[in-house]
Amino acid sequence: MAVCVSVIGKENSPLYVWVGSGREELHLHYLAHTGLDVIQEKITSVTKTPGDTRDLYLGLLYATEEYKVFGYTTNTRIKFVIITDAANTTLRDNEIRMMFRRLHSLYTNVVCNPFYIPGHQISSREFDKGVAALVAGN
Amino acid sequence: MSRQSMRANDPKKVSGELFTLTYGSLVAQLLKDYENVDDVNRQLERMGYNIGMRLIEDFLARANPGRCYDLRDTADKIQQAFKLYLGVSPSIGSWSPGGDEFSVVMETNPMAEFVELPEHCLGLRYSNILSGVIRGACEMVQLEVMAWFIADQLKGDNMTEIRVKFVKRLEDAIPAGED
Amino acid sequence: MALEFDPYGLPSEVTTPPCALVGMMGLDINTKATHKAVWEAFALNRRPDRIPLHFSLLTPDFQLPNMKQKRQSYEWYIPKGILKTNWISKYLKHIPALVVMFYDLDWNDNNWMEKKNDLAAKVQTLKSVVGCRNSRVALVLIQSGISVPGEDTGAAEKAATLCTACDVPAKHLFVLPHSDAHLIGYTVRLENALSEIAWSFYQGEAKGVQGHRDFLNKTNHTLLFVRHQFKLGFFNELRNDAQTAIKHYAQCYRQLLELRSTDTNLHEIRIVASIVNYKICRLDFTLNLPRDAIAQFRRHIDLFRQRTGPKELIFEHYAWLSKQYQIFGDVFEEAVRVGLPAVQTQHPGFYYQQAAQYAVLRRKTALQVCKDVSGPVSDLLEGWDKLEFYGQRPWRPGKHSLEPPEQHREAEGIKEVQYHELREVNHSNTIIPLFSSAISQFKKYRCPRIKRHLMVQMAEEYHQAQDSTKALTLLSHVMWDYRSEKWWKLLSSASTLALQCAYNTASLMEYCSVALEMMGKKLDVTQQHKLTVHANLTKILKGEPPEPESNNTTTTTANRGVDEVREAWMSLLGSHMSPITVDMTTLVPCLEVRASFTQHRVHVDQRVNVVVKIRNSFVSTLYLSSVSVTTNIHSYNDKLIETDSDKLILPPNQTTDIHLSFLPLVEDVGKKVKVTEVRAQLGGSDSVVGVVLQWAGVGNEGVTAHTADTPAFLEFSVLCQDAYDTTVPIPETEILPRQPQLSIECEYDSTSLVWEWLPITVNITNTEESPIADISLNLGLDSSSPSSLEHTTQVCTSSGLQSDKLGSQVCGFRCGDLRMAEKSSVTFYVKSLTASERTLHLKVEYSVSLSLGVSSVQCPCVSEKTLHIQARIPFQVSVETQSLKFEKVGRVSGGEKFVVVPKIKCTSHVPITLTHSSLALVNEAQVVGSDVKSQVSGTELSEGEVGVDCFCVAFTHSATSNSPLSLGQYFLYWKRSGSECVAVRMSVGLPSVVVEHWGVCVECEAAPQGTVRTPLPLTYIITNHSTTTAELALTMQVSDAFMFAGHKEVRVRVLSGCKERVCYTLYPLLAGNVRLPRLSLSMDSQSPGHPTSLDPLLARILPSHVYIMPQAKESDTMVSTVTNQLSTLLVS
Amino acid sequence: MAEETVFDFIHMEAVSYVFQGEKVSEDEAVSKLEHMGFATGYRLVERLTRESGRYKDELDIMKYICKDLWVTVYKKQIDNLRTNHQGVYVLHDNRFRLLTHMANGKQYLQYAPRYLAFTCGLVRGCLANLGVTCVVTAEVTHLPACKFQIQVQRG
Amino acid sequence: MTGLIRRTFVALDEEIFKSLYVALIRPHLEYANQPRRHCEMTIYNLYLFDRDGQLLYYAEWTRKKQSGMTKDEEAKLMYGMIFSMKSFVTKVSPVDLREGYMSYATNKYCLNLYETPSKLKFVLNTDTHAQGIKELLHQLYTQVYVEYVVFNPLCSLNKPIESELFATKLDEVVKQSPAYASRPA
Amino acid sequence: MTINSVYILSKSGGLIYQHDHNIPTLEHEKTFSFPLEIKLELQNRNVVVSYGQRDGIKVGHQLAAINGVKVTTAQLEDGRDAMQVLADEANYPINLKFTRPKLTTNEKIFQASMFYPLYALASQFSPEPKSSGIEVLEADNFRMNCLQTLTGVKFMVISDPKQSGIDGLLHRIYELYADFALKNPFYSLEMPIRCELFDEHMKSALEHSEKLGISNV
Repeated sequence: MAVCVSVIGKENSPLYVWVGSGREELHLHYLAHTGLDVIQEKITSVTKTPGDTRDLYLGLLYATEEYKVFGYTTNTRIKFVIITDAANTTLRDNEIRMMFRRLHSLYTNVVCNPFYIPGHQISSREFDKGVAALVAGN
Repeated sequence: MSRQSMRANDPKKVSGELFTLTYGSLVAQLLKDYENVDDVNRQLERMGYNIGMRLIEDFLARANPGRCYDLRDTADKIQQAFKLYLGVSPSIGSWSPGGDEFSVVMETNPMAEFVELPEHCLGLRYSNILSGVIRGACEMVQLEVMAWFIADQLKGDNMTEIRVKFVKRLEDAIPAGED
Repeated sequence: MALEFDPYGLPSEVTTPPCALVGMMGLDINTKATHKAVWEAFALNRRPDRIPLHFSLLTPDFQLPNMKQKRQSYEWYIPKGILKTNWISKYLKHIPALVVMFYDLDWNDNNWMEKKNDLAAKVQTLKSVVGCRNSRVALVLIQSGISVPGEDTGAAEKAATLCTACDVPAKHLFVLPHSDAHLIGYTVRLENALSEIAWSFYQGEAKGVQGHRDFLNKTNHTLLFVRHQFKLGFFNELRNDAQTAIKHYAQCYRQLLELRSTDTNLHEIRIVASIVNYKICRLDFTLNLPRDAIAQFRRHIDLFRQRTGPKELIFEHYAWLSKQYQIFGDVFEEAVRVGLPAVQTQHPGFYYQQAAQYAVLRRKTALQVCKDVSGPVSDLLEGWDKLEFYGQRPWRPGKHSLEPPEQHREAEGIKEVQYHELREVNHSNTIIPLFSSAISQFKKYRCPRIKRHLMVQMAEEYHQAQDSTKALTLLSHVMWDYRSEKWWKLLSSASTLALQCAYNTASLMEYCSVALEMMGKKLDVTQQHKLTVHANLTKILKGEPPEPESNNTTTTTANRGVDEVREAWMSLLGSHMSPITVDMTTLVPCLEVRASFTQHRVHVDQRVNVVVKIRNSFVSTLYLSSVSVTTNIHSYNDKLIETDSDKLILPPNQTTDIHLSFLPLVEDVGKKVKVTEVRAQLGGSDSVVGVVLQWAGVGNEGVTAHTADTPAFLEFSVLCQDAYDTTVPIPETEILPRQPQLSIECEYDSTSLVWEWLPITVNITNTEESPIADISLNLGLDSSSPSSLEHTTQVCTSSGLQSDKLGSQVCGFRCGDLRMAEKSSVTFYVKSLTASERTLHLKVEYSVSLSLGVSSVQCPCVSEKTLHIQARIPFQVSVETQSLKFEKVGRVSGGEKFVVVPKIKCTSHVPITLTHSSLALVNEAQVVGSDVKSQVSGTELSEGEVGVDCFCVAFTHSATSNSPLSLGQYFLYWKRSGSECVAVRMSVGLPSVVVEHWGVCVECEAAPQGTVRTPLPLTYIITNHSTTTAELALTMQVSDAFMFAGHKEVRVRVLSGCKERVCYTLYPLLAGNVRLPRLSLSMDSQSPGHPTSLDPLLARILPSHVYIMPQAKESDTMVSTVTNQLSTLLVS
Repeated sequence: MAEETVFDFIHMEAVSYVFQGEKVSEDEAVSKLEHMGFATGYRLVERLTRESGRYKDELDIMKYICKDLWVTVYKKQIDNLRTNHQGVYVLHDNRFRLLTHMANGKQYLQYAPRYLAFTCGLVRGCLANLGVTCVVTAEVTHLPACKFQIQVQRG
Repeated sequence: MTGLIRRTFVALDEEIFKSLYVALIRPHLEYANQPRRHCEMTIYNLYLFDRDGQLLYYAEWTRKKQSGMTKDEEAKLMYGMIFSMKSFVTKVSPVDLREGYMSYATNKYCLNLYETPSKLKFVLNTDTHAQGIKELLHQLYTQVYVEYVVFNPLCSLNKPIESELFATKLDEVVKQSPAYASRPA
Repeated sequence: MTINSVYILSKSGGLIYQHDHNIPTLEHEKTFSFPLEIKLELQNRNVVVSYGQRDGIKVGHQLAAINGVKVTTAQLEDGRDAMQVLADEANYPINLKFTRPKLTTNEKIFQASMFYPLYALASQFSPEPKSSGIEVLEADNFRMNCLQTLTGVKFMVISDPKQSGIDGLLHRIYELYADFALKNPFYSLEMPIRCELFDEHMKSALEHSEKLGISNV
């Protein structure tokens, strides 16, 4: 499934970045980070155009020769970026969407932990587990 | 996913969450106010006791369960109350041979649904308020009991278990001047 | 040679936009101005809106490239390559589609005949030249006279004859009148006509090519299929028919793909492919079909990405790919430049980026495969740049075979290529520009982050290219952004590179800042690395050069540098330079600092404490040799410094507090002291090189606020463990005046009486530990009180009581010094002129000498108090005028006596004493009688009580009559009972009365009382004040209470200024207060028969009753005398 | 429904907790409550807005607060929302749940603020997490009616 | 009857006559005048005691006669009475008895005692015909006490109830109840 | 329909007659193992269930027998102390017999005297002027009707709450009292009534009204 899953905070700082083992970690960090450019563009453009295109799922942000970068934003200005292999054509758009939704509820649970300080890096066993399951596709 | 599918999270659940989160904030505040975790546990128990004293009235009014003269009834009522107020049905079990002690066992503890204890307060009995509630509520119906946690998922146990022990039956207050 | 020639790029002829070639003859632009003008009209400034034509000036003796003879059959013809390198330029430069013959010839030219023939001859020769290529020929007559054909028939048929003479179709003959006015207009029209002709030529050529197709067969001529399609495409481009062109190019591309490709011919194929692809994409863009273009390009890449070619030349593959992207980027960008809209997700930037990445890959692979190449072996690469066919190998030109003809030579060739790649190619020169153009694109399309990523890569490239300085500047920008967005991972990698650069460039400051950052907990760098960095830092502080940064990627190049770098460090550190300053505020360093005052305000006699919290997030202890705080008030800065190295040991992962303090100066009272910066000297006392860390700004955190894990919302700070993260520093403190040690009591009645002098006694006791000096008191209206009060309030001290001009303030009333515990008291007096509340402000200033530490300063202190006074009216005075009979009167007659009765109603809350009262009358009136005494003096009135005063007054006769006349003033002197201060005078205006003039006046003399049946004398005295004699008729009415003796009715004459007495003896019959027989007087006036009655006057002034006592048994003792004197009645 | 019972009681205890002991200052206690509310709201809204689409603008968010949030938390909608379009919103709740049990009129008026602080925080927290920083104050003149004023801080 | 006595007994001394009189006549007299019930349906007053016998709340509506002591004394005494009444009942009850509700009636009124398991005691005095008082009291407990005392943080459970809202709600419920106003048919 | 018992209280509140007509005896036997699952405690010298109810055994029941040996006032017949026996694990499993305690004569007298002030208070608390004392006392599983004569004698009948015709019965009893106690010259007031005739008539009256539930007086 995904090779990189990242949660990015209100101020665009990374709260959580998971990178598949054996992947070029730094590069994927860069991709996740650069994905923000497109996300921001999309968010701002949507707020301009009144309409029903208010889906939290932002779809494909951009693709390089080897990766596809997908984006999602919450109403609370949190952004999720999921990166998959460009080669991986089996993934349907809807599956990506579902991954994001799962990720979102995982994140929500983290926020609901009374000991978690919003905006800080996420260090949570539950979340780790959740993401692991998510990327394993089960 | 947008507007129309706002089959907004089932309200029952939410107000449960509201309670859970409020409780979380409260505990956080307590941890700040008392540096000592044991004090926090104590304070939580005390609060629970106060709640219990009021909650029982609500319970009686809702469920109209009648009096109970036997610890087993009491246990059932507690079970009933958990269902009513926390939306979980705990199992009652591990009775003492004397039938004066039992456990309330929850597979999942809604109060601690999202909680993960940070290292610096592993000594915290997060849901200790529950034991207080049980004690307070029972006392209001002439039942002096002790209640305490013996297992907690937050501590890595695979379920959450509260132990309740019967102490004694409380009698009516003798009116002033008559003995 | 290799520099300008790029074996993987596109040859220039391919990229030059093709347009029809038109040759021009017969123009002598050097001598003939008109010709020059014509030429320029055509050739120069060809704007895009003009038809794409290319003009070339032909000399009379020009030749066409002679063409090879047409072969009859292609059977045995085996093409040696796909595309000939010379073909394109042949049609671009050498073979004109049309040659235009210019000739000066007017219709009415005198020697028309000769010229016609001359021209015909020229045309003949020309035709002979171009005939073989069947380029078209056209005639243009340059005419001076403006003559429209048809206007004179002669012209028409002349033209006809001319055509026949030169044997050119009539529609190839043109006339160009060069009346320079409309020259351009003519030329434009003319070139339209010409272009048609030119294009028809290319059409012809195309037909020709198609003609060949029938002879071709699939077995041998696959290459030709490709070639022909290309030609067709190209011709159509020339005749400006893009759609058809694309069709053919596409066909061409397809057929190219059908060719069997092997490692041997792959290169040729892909080069041709790139040419065709270029053509297609470019045309797509010009036809505004960007999608097609992109799709084509994608397909192109997908098709060739796998065809890597021989592995020893793998870098060529990447070189080629990189080129493809670059080319497409260029085409794309060109399209954008001419107005194609691009979006954030689809713009040239991406292609440049990819190009750059392949370029990098190219170098990488090159370095791998070319590791063991020896020097140049042979000259096999000779003529690489001028081969007959595109993309062929210089060592086997004209060989398009699936297998290399000679294995050995092949190998040699490859070696050569490798050698060339390694030695001759400067990769950075290709990579860096690619990055920079990518960067500018991403910048343009709002992708700051992608841009930053590229900048990092670019920096890496610069670093490779030994240009660490450039790299460093690039990085510094990027790092700032990564910090503020807290992408530590990215920051870490950037820092690692930056550190290398800093090392290579021996730039101390950067080195330190990066090092400090890498030592911090945020950057994700291995423990080991952090330690080495720290070690290097300590070396530097000791004056030794740091170790070179390990894991330098390009070892080869780096090693070369190492020694010089080391040298640089040596010299840098050797020269004892001034300490360098590292600005920590922009970093995420291992040391975080927060300087804070302990209080928001401090009294001038207390110490001001500053706590500097320093958190060390490095894994081991760090040492500072000094920490100092700078404030906006410089005089304190030298005190705010800590140099005790024992206090400056910073254990790992702990916050160390450093306490500094100073004594504020008296003159700074009221000022605010702000922390402006914190400086710390790095390293223990033994350090040689001075590295000063500097934090500036509020809270002294700047960006380091990011590193402090302060929650975004303070509400969550309850969850924070490290207090450092949640404590909010106090950046400034206010210096307040010293707290006065003085006890002040004020004794006064908070309700004062209007007009009175209210005494306020201020008791001051010195409760200081030392004597106090020059005490001065200010008492006055509170500044906030309304201005109206200022005029109605007077304040003074005992001395000022008498003075008449007093303000609402007493300022700087000095009362000397006080020894310890000594008391003193001052009394102020406040007069309120209106009944309203007043707020007074008492301010006691003094100075006390304090011994602060060693010195002792005179410290001014102020202590203040506010007092409230409610003033109330002490009494109300109402004045009445009454007749002697104490009846209220508004009119009196001259000389008549009447009384003035002031009533004083006390409204004061305390008893008041009226000390004295008097009248100040107007001249016309005076008090009757000599020693006139106030009736109220000495009287004490309490609230609600009324005092009545009384004066007997009469007007002089001279007083002007019949108009209300004000009597004057009533003065009342009063004070609080028992207060010893002087009485206050109050004046009240007296009412005004109307004075009548009767001329006469009547008085009555009678005993105050009579006795029944005892005669009682009664006399009326009539006085005449008038100047004339008064004739009066007097009547005495009978009364049943009396019998009386005397005139019942009589006329009296009274001379001016004389009196007349009229006497009666009454004999009372009844006892009691009995009505007297009524007297009535009337005076004859000037007009006889109209007497004026005096009765109203009499009624007022004469007694109407008398008291008659019953007969006394024994002679009655009590006799009272009539007194004119009246006594004050007390009414309570 | 029993879930909110437990909330009511925990809220009750929270209030009495912050006010326990004699030397507590009203402000301090109230702000503690307010902060608890903030934290709660901040986390809660993360859940509640999970299913809903992205909000168009500030007003959109306010409507959300008045409808969905209020219903889920207080079992009824806000009765009236007013704004001056300069960032001030006034929410009227004629029967504010936490006050309905207390009084109908002026009795206990002086204590009312204690039982509104948490909610103020809650609302502020929600908004903060939705990207609207603001000050929320509550005003009661006649229980159980209550007026919340939201003052958005711009820039 | 008196005649009969005379006739039967010839010689009568005081003693005997008295005893005879007591035995024979008085019963008839007493029998003759049975007290008669008056009919008017109403609710007089209510006492609410907490588990410690403290009077939490007192309300009265149509009470006509006061006991002539202070409220405290009255409350104390009342609690004392219901306390001993309870023990009396438990004792004399012939069978095991379910706690929670009991009542007594005099010829004038009826006292109803409702006791929650938490030992709150509602004492309601009604006329002797009032119906459904147990239900009414249960309602007072669940819909008034629990709603407006238990859920009012400002009411502490072991102090007399000051909440006006409680008072008004209680009044409403009582007045709405048929037992309050309705007249017997 | 059941009428349980009749009490007659003299003017001064003394119990002058009591007759238990029909008191159901509730007895439950159960064999327990150690430790005992129900809480027992001593209430005025009886072993009484204070908490925990098992098949019929209810709080308030008295320990009547251990293993068939009768227990009175916490003493077994063989003199052993009941509590000790129960405390000793060795005696388990153990068979216990519990009964609902019946009132002893003394208790009856005591209760009677206890009713007296209640009766008085009832009229004192009356919200209406000149109220009688308690006439009917009703708990949810029995009823007590009380008739007081002008002379202050009280007749009380305890019966099933559904039992009707109690008023009639009371008057019948009053008649009986008048006829058989008062008319008996040898009966003096305030004294317990001992008189077969009275007893017989009483019994028949009770049975009678029990039978047809309504009184025909």
